[in-house]
Amino acid sequence: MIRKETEKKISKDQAKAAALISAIICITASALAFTGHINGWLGAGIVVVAFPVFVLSLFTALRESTKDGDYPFVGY
Amino acid sequence: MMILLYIIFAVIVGLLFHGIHRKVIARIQTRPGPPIWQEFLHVMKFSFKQTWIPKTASKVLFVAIVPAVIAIWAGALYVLFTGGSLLVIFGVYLLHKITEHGLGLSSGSPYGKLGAIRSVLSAASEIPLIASIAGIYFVTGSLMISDIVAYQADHGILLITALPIALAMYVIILSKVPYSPFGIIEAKEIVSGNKTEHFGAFRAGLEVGFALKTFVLLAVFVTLFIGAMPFWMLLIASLILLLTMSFICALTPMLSPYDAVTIQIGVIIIVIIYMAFIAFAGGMP
Amino acid sequence: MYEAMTASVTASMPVSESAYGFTQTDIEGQALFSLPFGDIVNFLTPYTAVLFVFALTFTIIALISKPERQVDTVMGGDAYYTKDISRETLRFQRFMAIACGLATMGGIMAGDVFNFTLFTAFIGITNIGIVAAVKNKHILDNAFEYGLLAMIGTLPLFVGAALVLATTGTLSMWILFTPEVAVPLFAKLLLVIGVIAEGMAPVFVAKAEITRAPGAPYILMVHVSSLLIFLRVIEIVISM
Amino acid sequence: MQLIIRKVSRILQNHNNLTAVYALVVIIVAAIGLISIAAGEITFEKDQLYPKTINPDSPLNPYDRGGSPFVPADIKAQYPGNFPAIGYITGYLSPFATALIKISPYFGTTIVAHPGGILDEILYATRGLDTIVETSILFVAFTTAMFLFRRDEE
Repeated sequence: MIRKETEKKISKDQAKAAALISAIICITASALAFTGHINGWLGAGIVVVAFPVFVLSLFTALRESTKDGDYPFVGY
Repeated sequence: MMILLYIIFAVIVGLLFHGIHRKVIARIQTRPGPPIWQEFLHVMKFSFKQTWIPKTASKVLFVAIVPAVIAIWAGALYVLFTGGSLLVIFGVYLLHKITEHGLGLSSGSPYGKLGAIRSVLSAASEIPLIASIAGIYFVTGSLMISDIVAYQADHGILLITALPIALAMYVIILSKVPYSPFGIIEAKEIVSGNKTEHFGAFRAGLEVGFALKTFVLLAVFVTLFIGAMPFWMLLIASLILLLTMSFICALTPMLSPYDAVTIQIGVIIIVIIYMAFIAFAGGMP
Repeated sequence: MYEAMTASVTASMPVSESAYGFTQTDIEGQALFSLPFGDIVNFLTPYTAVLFVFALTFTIIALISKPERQVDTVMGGDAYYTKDISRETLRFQRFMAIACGLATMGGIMAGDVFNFTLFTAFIGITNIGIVAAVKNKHILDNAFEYGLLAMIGTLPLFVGAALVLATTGTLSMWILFTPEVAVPLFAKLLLVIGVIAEGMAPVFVAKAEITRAPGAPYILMVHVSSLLIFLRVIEIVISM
Repeated sequence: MQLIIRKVSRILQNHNNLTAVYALVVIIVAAIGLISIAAGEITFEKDQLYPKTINPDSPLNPYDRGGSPFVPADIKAQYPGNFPAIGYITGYLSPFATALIKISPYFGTTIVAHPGGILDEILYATRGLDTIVETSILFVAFTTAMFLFRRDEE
């Protein structure tokens, strides 16, 4: 596919912030559910929604570079 | 229960299972095969790569489908460990089908489209699924996983007493394992099928979701048909189940799309005959 | 007298959940929530709540997502071109997809067998609407077969609901789900095959071909609605 | 074995056979139904929720519901608790209408002005949501027909 040059990109900092926030939400919700402050299913619901956000934003934050010309795995 | 820890643990184990699966297949085919942590490397590799959305894609759908995959299986994991309703887990199995369609359709790529079309075709596998759920309800009188586990403690394990239902469930899970003979949606002639255009962080996210899926499906089978057991036993039993599937995957060619559907319909007929038989024989032996 | 009547209307409106038959079943656990529309009392259990959230999510995606542009390669060359959907078709498909999503949510929440069959027929009609907007002979051929099937399917569907009423005397799932009421197997089978025809083809052949149509978020609603309504009818049939 | 599978899948993959395959399924189910009627498993329940008396002499048969104007009708309901004034035109109000009644003394003037308002009048027959869904089905079907018709004109 052709890359759209004018695409707005999520910066690494934004991705890092999103990963951090969703991680905190996940940990808080599961801890609260574990200690019985909120219902188990409510905690699970929050984790189920926040965990995918955490995974995706973490992986987006991990990416090597936002610039072109860096293909670390081309060739073997 | 620390739901988050369970999810992370399940992701790690699921990725490891995928790696073991590949290794076993390779050894059966007398290839050296990748190391068993290969799938971790895959996830890392994909997350280090550049990520963007294809210009032709339906953007919201393209992105939203990836968290949907992870979310539904994380929810299924929670339901499994709290002994909730079996119907929810297999609802999730069918919702996974929708995400498969969405993955393929969203990009506009012809390969993805072909994968999605095959995914719609292979939705016939939900018919043996429903037959086996109805069969389990027929035998145990409940669909709550905790009740089914309690039933097995009293009446012996279902793997022996209700073998055809277990067989149907086995085919269902087999059709979702990588390299399966029923895995028509990711056959090599259509590149990676519906995953073709999801690269970079999206693909890494998908791998995480699929790892969860493998873990949940194997654990569901073990819990349903063998019963309650300590956690480490559950892991070992899942691994053994996976190894039997690895043998099948290594030794069978991929079926042509419609033949896969026909075989799955054949399985449902076996289950229906079995259920009619026990209905006429007056309950369980 | 009229004042007394309106006063009684306003006073006794909130009906407590215990007014209805079941609160806990062996199949899907505790009923979470009920919404009375007269005799039709809609409800959500954990199971249907999951389905409802999923249907809602995909309806919202259909609402805000733009369709993809399907890529066609030209055989024998390097060229490829993308298909665009015209504005009118897009608006119509989006309208139908959202109607389909609403019908799905209604079907998931339905607490009454006849109401459920109505929503299922609604889904069948919207599905045909989504596909009918596409200009492609192959897809329209399949949509035609699919439409025929949906029309045939309404017969077993409504006969099933009628049989449930005739053999049990009621249509409310709150009563049908209690163990005292026995629904004949025939009525259940009719409901299931009716939904199979409305929502999805027996072996998916027409539906798989329909998937070739452009407009991913809307085509996806066809699958979302049919699979969710199938999940719902399975729950109804097992519970009855 | 393999040949049988091939043969079956060749039939299943042709979309022109779709209605035939489905008709076969319907026939099988109908056969099960006939057997279960013969076996006496399907019996008519005498205690119907919505009883109906048919007067064959009435010119309105079978739609003759009986009753006389300006008198509360004799209506049966599954959940009489939902119908504080059953038999009257305002026998049942939708949840939205109930909420409006509580905040406004002028609800009567808006009774046809919001979706559900006019249907509240129909709802004395206890199954109003069905009416809404039925009209929506018709509406959607007409929309499809209209769209296709107008596209042909282009």
